[in-house]
Amino acid sequence: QDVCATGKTITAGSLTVATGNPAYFPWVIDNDPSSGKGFEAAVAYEIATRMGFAAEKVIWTATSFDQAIQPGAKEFDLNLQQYSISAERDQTVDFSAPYYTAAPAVVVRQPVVDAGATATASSLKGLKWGAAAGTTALALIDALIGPESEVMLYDDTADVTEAMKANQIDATLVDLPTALYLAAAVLDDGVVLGQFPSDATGGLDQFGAVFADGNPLRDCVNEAISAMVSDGTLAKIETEWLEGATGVPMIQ
Amino acid sequence: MQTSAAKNSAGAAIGAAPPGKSRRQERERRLRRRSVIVATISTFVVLLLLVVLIPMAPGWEKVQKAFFNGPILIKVFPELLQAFLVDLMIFAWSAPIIALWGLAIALCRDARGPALFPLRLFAILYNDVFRGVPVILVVYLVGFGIPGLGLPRPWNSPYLWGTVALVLSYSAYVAEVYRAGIESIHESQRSAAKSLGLSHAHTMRYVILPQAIRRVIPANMNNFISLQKDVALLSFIGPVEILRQAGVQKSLLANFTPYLAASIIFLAVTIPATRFADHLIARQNKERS
Amino acid sequence: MQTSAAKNSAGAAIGAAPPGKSRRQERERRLRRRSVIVATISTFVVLLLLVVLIPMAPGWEKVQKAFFNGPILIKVFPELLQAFLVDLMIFAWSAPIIALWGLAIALCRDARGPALFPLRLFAILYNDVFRGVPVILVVYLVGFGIPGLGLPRPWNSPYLWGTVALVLSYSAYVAEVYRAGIESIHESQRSAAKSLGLSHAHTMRYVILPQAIRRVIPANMNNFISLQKDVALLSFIGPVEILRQAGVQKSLLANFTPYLAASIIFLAVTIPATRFADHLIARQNKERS
Amino acid sequence: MKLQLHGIEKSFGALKVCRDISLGVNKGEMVCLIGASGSGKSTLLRCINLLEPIDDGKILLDGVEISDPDLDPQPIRQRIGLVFQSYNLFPHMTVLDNVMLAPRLIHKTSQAELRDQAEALFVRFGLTDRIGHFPDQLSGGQQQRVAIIRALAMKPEIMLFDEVTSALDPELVGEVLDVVRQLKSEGMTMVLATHEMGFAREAADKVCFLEKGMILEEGPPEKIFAAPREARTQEFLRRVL
Amino acid sequence: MKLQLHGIEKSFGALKVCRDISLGVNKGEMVCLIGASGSGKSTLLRCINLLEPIDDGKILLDGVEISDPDLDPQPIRQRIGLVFQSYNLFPHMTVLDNVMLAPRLIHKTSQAELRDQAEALFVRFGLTDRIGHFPDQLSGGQQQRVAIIRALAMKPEIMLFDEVTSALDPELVGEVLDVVRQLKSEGMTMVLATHEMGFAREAADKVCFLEKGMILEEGPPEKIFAAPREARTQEFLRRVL
Ligand SMILES: Nc1ncnc2c1ncn2[C@@H]1O[C@H](COP(=O)(O)OP(=O)(O)OP(=O)(O)O)[C@@H](O)[C@H]1O
Ligand SMILES: Nc1ncnc2c1ncn2[C@@H]1O[C@H](COP(=O)(O)OP(=O)(O)OP(=O)(O)O)[C@@H](O)[C@H]1O
Ligand SMILES: [Mg+2]
Ligand SMILES: [Mg+2]
Repeated sequence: QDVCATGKTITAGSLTVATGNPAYFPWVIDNDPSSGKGFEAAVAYEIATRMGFAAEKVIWTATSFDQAIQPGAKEFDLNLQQYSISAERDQTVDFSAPYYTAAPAVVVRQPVVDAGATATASSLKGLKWGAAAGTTALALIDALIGPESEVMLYDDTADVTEAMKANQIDATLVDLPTALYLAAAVLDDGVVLGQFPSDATGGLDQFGAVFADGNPLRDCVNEAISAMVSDGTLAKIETEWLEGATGVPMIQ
Repeated sequence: MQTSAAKNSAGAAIGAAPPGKSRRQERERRLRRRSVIVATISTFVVLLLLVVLIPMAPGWEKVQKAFFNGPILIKVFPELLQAFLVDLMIFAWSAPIIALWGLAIALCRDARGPALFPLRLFAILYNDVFRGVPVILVVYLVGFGIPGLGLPRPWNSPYLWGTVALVLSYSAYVAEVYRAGIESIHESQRSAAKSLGLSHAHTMRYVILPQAIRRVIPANMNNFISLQKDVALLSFIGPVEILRQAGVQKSLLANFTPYLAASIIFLAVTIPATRFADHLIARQNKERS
Repeated sequence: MQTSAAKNSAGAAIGAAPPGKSRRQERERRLRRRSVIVATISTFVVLLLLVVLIPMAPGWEKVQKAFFNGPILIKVFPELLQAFLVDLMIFAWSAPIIALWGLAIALCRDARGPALFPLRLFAILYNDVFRGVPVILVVYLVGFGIPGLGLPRPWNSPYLWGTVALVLSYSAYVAEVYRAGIESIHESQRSAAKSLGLSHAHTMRYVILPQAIRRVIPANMNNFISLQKDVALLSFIGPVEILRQAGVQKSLLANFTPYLAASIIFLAVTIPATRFADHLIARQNKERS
Repeated sequence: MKLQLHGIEKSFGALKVCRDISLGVNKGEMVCLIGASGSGKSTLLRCINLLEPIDDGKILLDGVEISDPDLDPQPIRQRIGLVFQSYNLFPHMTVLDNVMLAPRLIHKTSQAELRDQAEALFVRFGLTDRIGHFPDQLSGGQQQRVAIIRALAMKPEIMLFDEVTSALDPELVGEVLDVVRQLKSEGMTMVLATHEMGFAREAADKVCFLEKGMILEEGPPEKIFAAPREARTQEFLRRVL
Repeated sequence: MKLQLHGIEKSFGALKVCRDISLGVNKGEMVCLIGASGSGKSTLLRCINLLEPIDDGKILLDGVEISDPDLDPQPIRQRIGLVFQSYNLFPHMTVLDNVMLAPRLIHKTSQAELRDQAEALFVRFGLTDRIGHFPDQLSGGQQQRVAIIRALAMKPEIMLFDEVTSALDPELVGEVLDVVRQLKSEGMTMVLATHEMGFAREAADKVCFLEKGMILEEGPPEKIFAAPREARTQEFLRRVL
């Protein structure tokens, strides 16, 4: 075991990694992170290996989205759940260096497209929007789109898609890989209408692992991530698990 | 029982209280003064201890910053108040529907004659099911499930189906309260109406229901106070009412003061309402004994 | 009032019923048979209509697939049952704490003497606050907020603080029920105890409380049935109990049947409990009148 | 004969409350039922009013059987007035509405006419000034008089009284008994269950002593009170007089 | 003199219920309070037992003032027995526990001795076979006798009875009055509020007629019942006798 992580984990000798409950494709395949399949699962094992934890020393746990960003002591060492890094959150919890940069993308259902929705700012304004509360999506929707009607808020992405299926909302804003997954697998007739350029988001599109505030383990993880970036491992994992974003139009 | 007429005349015959204070009155004034002093002092001491001791506890500053953050309170209050209007609106249209539908269920439950047995059965099942399932589960099932079947807008609104969920759950409770009211009317009232030759329907309409409904007003008030609080559960299916708004603010500010602010807003409505209901119940209990 | 002793002796003196059926009995048998037939037929017809007509509605298949999906039901049931054990566990340790703490609050509320005024004030404020704020808000505030202050493990467990939240909310309701029970004991019982020279504490302990607690058992049962359902609210702060488990399954399967399964599990517990409470209440009302 | 009972039987579960009760009441006659608590007086009156179905036997009113279980009891009950020990006024209505409720719902006469008839009854029994009050604003004796007026408003052919003075303070008993006396002088047929032995002795045409659901002894009051035949009757009278 | 009342005043809000009541009761004497409902009989008894604080006046027991508001009323109440119209037994305890509760909590005597004393009382008043029953398994008369035993178990020096027979069926009145007679013959000092004029006339040493909170007339029963002085007394007696 690497000296860096020694004595800094909540269970000595093991690394406790949290993910969503449930954890979604393509971040984790089949809600089973211990298989190492899925982008975040693979990243987690790679980080663990680099910090000197054997695969069987990685303990998985599930937390809700809100739960992980509460202040206070944590039940996990690090939490990978597509958390966007933001200055406000950084006051309560600590973030690792970003392990992925995602463009925000708009997901709708086919009937909305049939009704004339297009990937233009003016068309998007008129749609009925929904998002998961407690994510950065609401801020992004307000900043990037400025919808005309009230934004509906839900506990998590599952409830957002449920509301889309119920036709209660037209569109939601999520990171591109999630968008592709929702459109392909969760919604019968989902369409990724468009994506925003990463530079338009004010830096709200970078995912980092979450730590309890002041957790010294962060530096070890950051070390591992920067090593993964520099030797191209991260890019390799990305191409293995995340689809290319080709064909999704840019929204101006 | 003493009639009020007799009481009044007795009071009038006696006239005003005697001039000067009796020994008892003197002593009572003394006692009262003393107890006011003791109560004030002891309350003051306890409060002082709280105010002095609590901030000395380790971590108090952290607690204060996270829960009792003045600037945040002031900042979020107007928005939360705005969101609370959504709660009030939903309550305003749900409550009368629940009152009527609950009464209908209660009457079904009381339906006589074998041909109406399915009605009775329905009412029994209805009450069992909707009193047995947590409101939040009904909200999810009805609020997401039914619109998910492909209803066109605006018929799939979460406001609509959230309301339906509340109505389904709460009318079961209200129906039980009505039924308890109907059963609490003494059999002798039915006997008296029957002995005059009134039909079952007339007895219900003119003799039993007017008394029963009046009698269960306090119990029903408690149901409606609960309803006012459970309106917040609709936030789980989309409407940005006060609970959701507080949650959003909490996430944004990473601070629990918005929840505290929401609690304060709820208390401003529920405390007077609960107090009033308690008062009605106490009066009723007194009358009964 | 007729004493049971007298009733028994009258009954015994009269002996067995006469042999053969009286005219009335004959007719009643006829009537009963007819109403059973009518009830059976009408129920049957209604059920038949439901079974035949509902599936003919457009979208029925969709509804069936989304809500009443047999294979999914069978698949998720064991996991949900497993998760329900968490609910039962939380309930099992919360309920006795609530019962005791609620009684303590009720007694504070009843404390006499000016020096105890702060205690009385505390009980009043406590009840007002925790009856006024939605349980879910208390769960969020206490369950997320307090651990968020930086308590070390295991003192930040959501089970611990979720339980505290439930205890805070429900003990206020339970305390009010106890208080109503104490007040429902007729003043004459206090008079009788006082006239024998008993002190206030003795009167409470030996005369009032034993009667009051027994009398409010049904009302308290209703509180505990609500508690059993509100345990599900702890899912919002982490514990994977039945509601969260159903939500997870719903997300994974994109189907509402897990919620239905959860409802069925709740009903299996709450219907018998509610029925029993209703039965106790009905018996009590009968005794009272 | 106005009212005839033939072999009335009535049980509550295993408890037999009326046992082979036969009794005739002539027009304008007043019959008093006396007996210990639980002897079945109230139950018998409720059976006559069809509030309780009888198990066996027959009840005839003007020679027509009214106890036939296939008959609709409503119109029959309208012909028989019943006044209860506990008044049983409807507390949510004024005294006048109490009296007018049943006539208004059942008789198709005009509102004004019904009101006149009701007011006439209030005048007759000296309660004119209480007409707009609610029952709990009246004394017990006044409430009981209103209950009698309410029964009379349906123009019954026979009146049944079930211990109408038992719930009253001793001082108020007289005013209610005066009403009963007045009805008797007007020729009303009446059956009374009562504990007021003095009144029974003075006013009744016939007294029946009930014991465990049976009429143990009946006859004119002079005979029953002066020379009771049965040992049980003697014992009862010794205790209560 | 055992008990002395001097100018007792008592109001409930604006309603004055006792007005300048003075009364003396000698040892072994039995005083009956009569008067219409609401005349203040119960309130006066409750005042003597210190259940209601008096507004003015003095109550002396064996010449010592017990109405001093600074005294602890508990030990004084133990010396005065009070029996209520509605028995007020504790329904959740057996009859024996009802009787033994107060002695057990207050007297420091041994458990066995207290039980013997209680059982002796049950024997004395013929209730031995009911000792393990609950109050609602007893008839009204039996319950009232238990209530009297419960008061006697505290070995009071004076007994107050508040219409102890009013809630009883006429047939059960006798057995309770017999108990009171027995107590009198044993020399107990007693004050009774009662509607049983026959009993008052026969057994009382002194009768007080209360009217609107005042003692309007008092004297030996022969005088009060045979030749009442006041018009109001005459009227009351005419009505209830
Ligand atoms: N609805 C009922 N169900 C069961 N038992 C009943 C019912 N009504 C009356 N009884 C019983 O029938 C018996 C006769 O009661 P009833 O009221 O007729 O007596 P009563 O002579 O009127 O007595 P009282 O003088 O107390 O009014 C009693 O033992 C009573 O308990
Ligand atoms: N606690 C109380 N608060 C207010 N008024 C009261 C209270 N107790 C009694 N009263 C009133 O005081 C008056 C006298 O009541 P009290 O019970 O002493 O009369 P009483 O002579 O015992 O009558 P009864 O024969 O009906 O028992 C009544 O008008 C009654 O309403
Ligand atoms: Mg009766
Ligand atoms: Mg009294």
